[in-house]
Amino acid sequence: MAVVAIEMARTRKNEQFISVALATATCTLLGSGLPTPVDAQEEPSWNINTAAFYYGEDGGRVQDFSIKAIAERMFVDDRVLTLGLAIDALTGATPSGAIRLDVPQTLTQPSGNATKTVPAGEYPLDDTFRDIRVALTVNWQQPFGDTNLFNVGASLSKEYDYLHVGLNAKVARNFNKRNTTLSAGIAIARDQIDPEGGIPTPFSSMLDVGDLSNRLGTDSKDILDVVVGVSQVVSRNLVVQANYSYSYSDGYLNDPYRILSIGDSVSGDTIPRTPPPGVEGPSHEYIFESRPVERTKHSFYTQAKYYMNGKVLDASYRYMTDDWNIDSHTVNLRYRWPLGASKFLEPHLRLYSQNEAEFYRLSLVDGAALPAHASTDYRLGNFDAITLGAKYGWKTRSDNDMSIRVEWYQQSGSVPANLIIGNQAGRNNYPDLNALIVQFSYRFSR
Amino acid sequence: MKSTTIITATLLLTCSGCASLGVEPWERDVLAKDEMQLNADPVEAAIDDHIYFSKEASSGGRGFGGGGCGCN
Amino acid sequence: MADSSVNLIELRGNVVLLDFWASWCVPCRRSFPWMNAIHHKYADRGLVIIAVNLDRNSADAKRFLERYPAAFRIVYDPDANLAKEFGIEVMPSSFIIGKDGQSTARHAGFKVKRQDEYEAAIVAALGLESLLE
Amino acid sequence: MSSRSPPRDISIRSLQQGWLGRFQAMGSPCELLCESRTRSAARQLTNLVAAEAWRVEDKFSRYLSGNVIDRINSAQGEPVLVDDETANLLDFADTLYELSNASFDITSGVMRQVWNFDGSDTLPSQEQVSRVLARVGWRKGRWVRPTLRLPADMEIDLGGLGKEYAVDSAVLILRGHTDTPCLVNFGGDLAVTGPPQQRAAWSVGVEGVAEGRADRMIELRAGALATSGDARRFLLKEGNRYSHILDPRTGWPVADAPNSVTVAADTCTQAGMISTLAMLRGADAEIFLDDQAEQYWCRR
Repeated sequence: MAVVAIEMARTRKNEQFISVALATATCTLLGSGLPTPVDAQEEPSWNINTAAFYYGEDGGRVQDFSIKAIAERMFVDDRVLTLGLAIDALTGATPSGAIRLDVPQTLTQPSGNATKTVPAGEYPLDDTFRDIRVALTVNWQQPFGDTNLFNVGASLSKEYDYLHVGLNAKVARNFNKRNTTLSAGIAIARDQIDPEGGIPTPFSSMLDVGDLSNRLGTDSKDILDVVVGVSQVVSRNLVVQANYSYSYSDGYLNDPYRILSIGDSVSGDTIPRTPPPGVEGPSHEYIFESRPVERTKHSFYTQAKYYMNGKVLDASYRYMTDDWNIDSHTVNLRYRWPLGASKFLEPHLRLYSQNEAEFYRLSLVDGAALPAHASTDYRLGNFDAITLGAKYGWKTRSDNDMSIRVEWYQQSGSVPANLIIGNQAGRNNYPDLNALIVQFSYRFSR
Repeated sequence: MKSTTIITATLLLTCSGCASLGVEPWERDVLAKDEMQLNADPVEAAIDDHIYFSKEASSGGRGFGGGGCGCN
Repeated sequence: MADSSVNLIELRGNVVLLDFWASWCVPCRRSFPWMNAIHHKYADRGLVIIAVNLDRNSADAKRFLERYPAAFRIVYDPDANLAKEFGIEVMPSSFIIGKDGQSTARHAGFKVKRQDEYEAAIVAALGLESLLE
Repeated sequence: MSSRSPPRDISIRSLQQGWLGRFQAMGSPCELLCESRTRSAARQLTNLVAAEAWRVEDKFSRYLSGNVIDRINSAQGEPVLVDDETANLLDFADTLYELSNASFDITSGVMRQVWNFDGSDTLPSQEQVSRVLARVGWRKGRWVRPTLRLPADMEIDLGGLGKEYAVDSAVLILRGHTDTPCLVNFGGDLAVTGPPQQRAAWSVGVEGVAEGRADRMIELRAGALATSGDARRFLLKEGNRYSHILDPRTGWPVADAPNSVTVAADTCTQAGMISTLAMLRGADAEIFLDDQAEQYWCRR
């Protein structure tokens, strides 16, 4: 009101408005006449990070539309409550595990109540993959003493055929003028798997439609993770971190939908079969995969962040080895490049390489004794991957952060020569994967 | 077992050099910046952990990463 | 008031709360309102608050002060000479210096939960304990 | 507002109708007229009003060290955090600065260092005026509620509105304490809590040029009166009479300002500000006043 009157008094050169403006201003002045004690500004108490995100593989394979939010409620004295929510909508096809053939193949769907025929020369994909996943996390951070920080959290996630429940705790202690932080954490989880039609018995054959005699119902696995780490401030511009993590899984570690082809020992082609008359069923011999019931992983992770006159280099390397004989190397490089005071561009390069698990097979051989374990899962195979992309971020007028990230992820693998038999050599046996990642993020406080 | 021993030795080695490293408390202006935090963008990190957990044989390392889904 | 040195001898006879802070220090955002309140409460009873800024660039400090205004005295120590002299290990750090010029209490960090304790140390140094009854 | 501290006590006198409480504050004689039945009730109300006048004086006097004005004026360019009340006054001063096209300026007090309105003929040189003018200008400071940052050599002085504000504030306090009609008069700036009960209106005398002679009586039933201009403060040079109203934009006294302007308005602050703005308009004071809704009495 006062402002409007001032504007009018100015622009119209009509001085009558001065007394109106003055009356309003006086009202404001006397309205809260008596002094009140100084009250300084409150800090915003919630920090909210949100992201909408798309992950899409080409060739009609997996698409994931996802939204994710992490809300931090800041309490005084560094106590923080963190709540996380993620919702994923997954669709698309995943490799079933069967090899390509020069003839059409008919496979029973994972549910066991229908079949699907794959044209000659094509990769048998399982396209019944469709799921909504909802994940919740909660975490409480609490300092104790002047140099220690304690964290405790829980996680829950549910999808159609899967339930995960986890608990975790972590302590950190500062030394050396807070330049050194040692931390140790432990997490336990129990995951319950309940696929449609029930879990198939490992190494049982793919059966005709309606025959669920090889199904076991549900199963579960337990996971124990332990992480110990140290982070160290090296200089005003450099901080480094090193972690060792141990992870032990015990229980049902198979992919219940993944199969192997039973191939001829000479040609390598899958052995054909004929379902009984009047019954729909597989056109060839396939069996469900079988993995060990335990897995122990060790990871060594190092990260360095280096500040160079406004630019930040974030480099990390991870080495992982496990008792399935998989070794992997991961290098992550991010370079944050400020563009003026409120924008930045951050190119990202990730390089990944792993060798195959000791029980990785392209197919099994008809008539030969079954190995102890076997899986055709490409994720247990021998492959390299590269991620290349960039993030562009800016501050909104209300001082919130927005960013857009676009990245390409490409996997290219190969099957070791000793696993290839006969005609398999002439076909591309590894399902290459190309994916696009697009993420939009918004971060605000209130 | 062997790898555990090596890693423990590396950690100890890293730590023995700690006392001489670091900055004074008033020299943390750069280190206090958001972009210099080791986990500067937790949402992006969680998304990446989730993607790579479901597409590769390795997961985690930085913290308790990935996991919690039937995608692997 | 914007000098870079504090003559504590000149302040003898007052109780001095000497606080070391920097613009990027998160707990300092909470210690400033508290120091404002303490200043209004005890300034006329002989308390002098001196907040020593340790930013290299005083423009950063000024931006902080626009958001978290100070009712008390700010001193700039960009080379951290005072900080070294007082052996600061944590930001913020504060010292309560008695009327005789001797330091009577030292607080590393600032915790809202411990405000009463900080205030009690000031009250004790001012010799005002009887007022708390 | 004065550097001398007069004794802080009150006196009560019986009038034909009601009581007159008297005390000194802000360099002026202050009065409370009330229609209380008993002396002790009148004393109680006078104590309330005096306490408020002294509080405002202590808090905003530019002569006292340690108060908010002193903190601002000695901050040496540092931002100063102020309390809500001071912030309200600074917001108000900021609005006035806008409304008056920079002629009402609470940083203009330093101009008194070169201008002495003691009735003598000593005029400062233009050079002296320019030097002091460099230290005047509200917009040279930065007011972002609740923080004021003033360039190191500048000062503020709320004397131009402190008295009127104190009158309004005292009236608010009285209204909260009593239904008894009262008139609060701080050195000629006054307001009433309501119409008197024992007669038609409060009669207020407006002082003329000749000291002590009330040459005009105003009947006031509600609201406030304030007067700008001071018959006793001027410079005489070669027959020109320089008023003590200084224009902060030029550093010189406003030409052809009226001797005094009295304005009636809802509140003392409004009345005081309109009369002040009118004085600053100099020869155009009446033109300005005619444009306002308020009643006025202008003396040339």
